[in-house]
Amino acid sequence: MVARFLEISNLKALLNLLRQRGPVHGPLRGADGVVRFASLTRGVLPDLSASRTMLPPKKYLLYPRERILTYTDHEGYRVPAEPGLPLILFGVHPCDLAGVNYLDKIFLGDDPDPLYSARRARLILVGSSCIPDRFCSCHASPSPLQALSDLFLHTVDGGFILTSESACGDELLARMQSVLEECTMDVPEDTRRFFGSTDAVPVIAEPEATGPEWQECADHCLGCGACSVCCPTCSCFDVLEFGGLDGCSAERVRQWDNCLFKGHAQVAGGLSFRKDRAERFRYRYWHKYGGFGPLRDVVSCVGCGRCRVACPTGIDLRQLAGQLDKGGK
Amino acid sequence: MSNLMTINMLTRVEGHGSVELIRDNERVVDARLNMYESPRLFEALLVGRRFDEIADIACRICSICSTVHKVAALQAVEQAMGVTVSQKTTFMRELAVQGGQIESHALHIFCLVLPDYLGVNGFHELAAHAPEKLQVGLRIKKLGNLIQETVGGRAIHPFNLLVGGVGNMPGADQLYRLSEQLSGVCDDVTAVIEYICGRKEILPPLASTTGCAASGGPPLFGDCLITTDGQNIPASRAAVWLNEQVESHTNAKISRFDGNSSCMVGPLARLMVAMPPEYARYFPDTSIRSSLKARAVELKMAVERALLLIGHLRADGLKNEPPKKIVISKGEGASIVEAPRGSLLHRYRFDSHGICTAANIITPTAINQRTIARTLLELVNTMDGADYDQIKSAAEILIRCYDPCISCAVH
Amino acid sequence: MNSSIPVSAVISAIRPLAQDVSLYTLQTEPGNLAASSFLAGQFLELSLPGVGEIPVSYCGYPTKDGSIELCIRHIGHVTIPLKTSAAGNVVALRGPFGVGFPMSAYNGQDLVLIAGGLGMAPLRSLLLTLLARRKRYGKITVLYGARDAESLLFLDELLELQRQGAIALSLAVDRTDHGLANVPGCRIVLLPELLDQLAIDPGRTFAAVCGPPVVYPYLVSALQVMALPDDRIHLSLERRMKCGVGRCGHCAVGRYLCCVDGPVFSCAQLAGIEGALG
Amino acid sequence: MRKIRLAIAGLTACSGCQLSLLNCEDELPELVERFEFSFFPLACSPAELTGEYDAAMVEGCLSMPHEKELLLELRARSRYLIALGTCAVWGGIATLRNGENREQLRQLVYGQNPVADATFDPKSLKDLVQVDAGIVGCPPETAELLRLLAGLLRGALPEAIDYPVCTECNMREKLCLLLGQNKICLGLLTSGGCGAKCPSLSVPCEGCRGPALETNLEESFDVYARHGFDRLAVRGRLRRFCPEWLL
Ligand SMILES: Cc1cc2nc3c(=O)[nH]c(=O)nc-3n(C[C@H](O)[C@H](O)[C@H](O)COP(=O)(O)OP(=O)(O)OC[C@H]3O[C@@H](n4cnc5c(N)ncnc54)[C@H](O)[C@@H]3O)c2cc1C
Ligand code: SF4
Ligand code: SF4
Ligand code: SF4
Repeated sequence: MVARFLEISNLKALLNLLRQRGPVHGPLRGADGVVRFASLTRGVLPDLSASRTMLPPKKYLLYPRERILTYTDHEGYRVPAEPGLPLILFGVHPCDLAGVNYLDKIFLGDDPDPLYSARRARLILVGSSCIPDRFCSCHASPSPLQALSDLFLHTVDGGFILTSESACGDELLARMQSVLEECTMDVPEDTRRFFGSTDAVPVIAEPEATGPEWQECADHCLGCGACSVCCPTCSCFDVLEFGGLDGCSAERVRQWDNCLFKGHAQVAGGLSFRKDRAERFRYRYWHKYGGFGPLRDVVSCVGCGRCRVACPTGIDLRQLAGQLDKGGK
Repeated sequence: MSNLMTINMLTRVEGHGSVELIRDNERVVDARLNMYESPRLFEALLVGRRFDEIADIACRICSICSTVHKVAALQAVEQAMGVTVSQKTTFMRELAVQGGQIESHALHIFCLVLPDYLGVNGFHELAAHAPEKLQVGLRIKKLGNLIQETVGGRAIHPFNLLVGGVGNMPGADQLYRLSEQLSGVCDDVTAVIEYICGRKEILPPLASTTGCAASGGPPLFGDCLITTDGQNIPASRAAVWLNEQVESHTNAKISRFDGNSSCMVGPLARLMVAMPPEYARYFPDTSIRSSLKARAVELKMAVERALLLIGHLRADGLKNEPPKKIVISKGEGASIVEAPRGSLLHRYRFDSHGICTAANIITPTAINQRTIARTLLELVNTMDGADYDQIKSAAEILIRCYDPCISCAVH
Repeated sequence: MNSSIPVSAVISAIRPLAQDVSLYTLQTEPGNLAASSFLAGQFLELSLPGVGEIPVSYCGYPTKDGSIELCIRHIGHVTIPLKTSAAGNVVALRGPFGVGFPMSAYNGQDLVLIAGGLGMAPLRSLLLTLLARRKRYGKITVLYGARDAESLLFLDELLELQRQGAIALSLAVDRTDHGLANVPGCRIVLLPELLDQLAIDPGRTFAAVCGPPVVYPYLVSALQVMALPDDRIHLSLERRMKCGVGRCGHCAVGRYLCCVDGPVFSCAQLAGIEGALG
Repeated sequence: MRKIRLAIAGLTACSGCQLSLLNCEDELPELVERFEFSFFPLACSPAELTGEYDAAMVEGCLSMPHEKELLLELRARSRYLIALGTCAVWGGIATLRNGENREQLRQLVYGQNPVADATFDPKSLKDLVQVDAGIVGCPPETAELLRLLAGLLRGALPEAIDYPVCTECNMREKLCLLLGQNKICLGLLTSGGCGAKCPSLSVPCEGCRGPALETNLEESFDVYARHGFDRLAVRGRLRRFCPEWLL
């Protein structure tokens, strides 16, 4: 692992060098106080002290609503062209890196999703260390997911230690020699470089079929969808098809979905496999802490704390997990 | 022969209306415009609502005129609360109203009336018959909508216009694009005037009517009504002057003015009240058949005004500013804005909690009813020997000259 | 082929089977894998361009000429517009997806196929597969129930097979308006009651079940009463699906995903999963 | 391709849904090629009901006897009856004071004169006829309208939207006006599909698309209460577009 030191005053210069590779996006606080990943244009510095952005990096890989196929009578279904520009995402916290790792497991592999894989291939991830706040549970996550990045910034006094984590990272470091110094310090342990520490509590309770906890959560849930929209690993989607007015073309769109919505498990004729909200709530819990199908046993909650912050009624899945755990013992 | 001739379900006008012509032997002695649209009772719906809900509700009176309803309501509410809005807000509102003017006039000229001139039944046939004309019209219309969207958030029932200010200012890029596009249609709107003024008239000239329009503010705005016969009525007295009465054959109240006089509002009236010299030559005849010309002229004026306003807004800076704080107080306010079809009055009273206790809305089409009926009568009496279809067609064409908005009239 | 991109196919024939159910024959390129290499119980994603995409079970037997049989009920957003399509119209498909019936386990065994309503579609595919190598298997019994006699799909085919002695057949309907004269042996009973008259050797029998979710609990308990072990009961489940490849997140059953771990599951797999059987 | 025969009618309403169609300026020429605007009094003459229609698209609510007649007639003649906009689907703004004494309201406007006395409390279309599909919004989104029409070309109807405005607001990464600014935003309870049009410009959602497919009204009241709006205030707002909110 190559490590270099970046003086804080050189951050701007470093971003300029990065920009030679492509547009750089990072956390920015808007006038409304909301922190979002957004374009870091020349001279703009990212807000590296913010606890979390409103939406996670998934917005760059799976758009909230996007065209996944086009159709013409002539050509049949086609995947729309995806521009090949690289995008550098700067200042990504370890939990979010792990979130991307989870999405990779779903959308890459032997039979990759065309749009996701095209975007993922051009995404350069620059991680950064952070200090968890009271909503975070990254340090206690038993997830086997990894916080993989190309470069990683460890905040230290007076600047950052940059480590390269991939071949792409090596290349970037080489390019940025002019603003970096040899690193004499050790890479600090306590900068939460790695998501999921070893002292995590791996026991996640099996959700009992019934139980007051579920009903209580369900009673509070407004079904507003905020929790899954902001979740770095929620990737349920709905698919819609819209015909063109010409009668011979069409587009297929996928959009983020949420397992707490009534329609999520509803089939033709109105039959629903998860009619009441408590059932849906259990489903959400299962997905976060149990996993389905090929990703069974992969805890997908990366502990970023977003759903807790976003929920208008303060529902806390992590707390629920704790309660169930106690109940189970 | 029956003494009653009915034209059911008027087409290519907004809302539901019919006409009754009452004959005595060969002469038609009375013409009635029957606005059988169902009243939503807006003036009653508004009573009991908070001051900050009034404009959101009132704009639903009519979609084509929703922007002016919104602005008129906001101004009346603000007057009642004693708030003055910023220059920026005023520009935004004015721009939105001009956008509405462009949209409405383009819709009227190209989709609703041009078919009459070209002998077809509507835009659907225009598409085959005169596609280039329809295209031009739709492009201008779209631009009117784009203005309303940019300022108001959407083309119909704008939500970005609030009591005391605006929600979000448009971006510089949005305004730039707007002004580019507006500049792009300047030639088109000039050509529209030439085209419309060059058409052969379908209707005979009818007696001209006293015109009435708002005055005392920027174009389409004002604090009083003035008439071509020299009257000047301040907004606070306008309702009394307009003197709305209920008549049994129509669900829209009818302005009776004083006694039996009538007055016309709308594009032609506006030009008669204040004719820009460069357009005077188009109006040797100010009878109602010239109203289409007046709309064409106003279309151009609106485009020019919108460009100017965008310039002001850009010069003023587009930083968001919070709406003016409202100190709720008991009060009363009235406001007049020129809607595409003429003067529109909104008038409200609020109690000390800011709850509306009385609402009065007087719309241009309601004001025009007597004039419409009078000219209808005059028209059909010039048509000796005409059959039902001819009369029906001529009557519809005449009514379209007023571009009635029956939802507004009945509300 | 990327499983995300539907390939075009042409509807070559449409045969009405019952009210609102039709058999569609689709023609793809000869050798197309979606037509030639699937297992009974698997499904494909059928697209009606401009309208949408739905999961549909294979109803026929794999072919080399690229033809595919699907049995479709017209009930919703996609399937109703499909009703107005005609031979020659273009559709598109992706697949095959999911896990089919475990054919190798069936070697040398007796089979009881239990279908309710449209559940006949995948079971017909299974039946055709069994019949293609009839000698490998022992007794094949088909129990089939539907709303009324008019809704029994593929009745002629089934009666003919019964006549030939290839299968034993029992039929049940919920009600009848037109009598049951044309349907020899059909009774007005509930589907699970057909099991009452059946004798099986639980040690060498597999049951393959497909039907509306409501009947599953009854069928399964009836089979369990007959001492058939859970791992010898196979069920095809239906869930909302939007992708077919384990991504869209809609079709979970317990911790399985119906589209990749199923739709065919053994009862043993489903034991203890709340709501799995509807 | 055979043209799709349409009947487009307005009942008690502001014509906004019909105008939304005319606001599809870019698409109108193409629409004319695919659809026969057989009955569309707002924009096409003459206004005569003839033959059968592939679809009748009806704007507005019912509040007069003659509207009932027209609606029944359209239903009888059409394969699909589509409710256009919030008034048609839910009742809309005109229902604001349903349940109160209508005669008193009428007198407030018209005095003792017998004008318009045949009207009744406005109702949504489904109160009288079977409605095959609807699109909501006051006004509806033109994009949704165009999709509806494109669907009709293929015999398809739009799928119901199951998410609220909040979901879309969050997707657009906007500051929550209720939680963040204590504004009375109805996004929580309102059917999505508008792209959180209003909140995304910092204007609270007024609920113009009517209730979301599933809501948690009781809990929502609590949330509003925590941000300074009592039940009465919220109900007053909810009432604006849908009388059924108060059931
Ligand atoms: C593995 C599997 C095999 C199936 N095999 C057949 C078959 O052979 N023949 C047949 O007629 N039907 C079959 N179905 C059911 C068929 O998929 C639904 O009837 C169909 O999706 C209804 O779509 P719709 O758009 O017409 O209805 P809508 O009610 O409008 O459905 C809207 C959307 O919901 C989803 N959906 C609705 N119902 C179902 C459902 N039951 N299962 C999965 N997704 C659903 C679809 O994505 C659909 O596009 C099968 C379903 C599954 C899961
Ligand atoms: S199932 Fe629920 S928890 Fe899982 S990804 Fe989908 S929305 Fe998120
Ligand atoms: S602003 Fe409104 S729509 Fe957006 S999240 Fe908050 S309550 Fe929901
Ligand atoms: S945000 Fe609310 S009020 Fe605005 S368009 Fe959407 S549903 Fe209507």
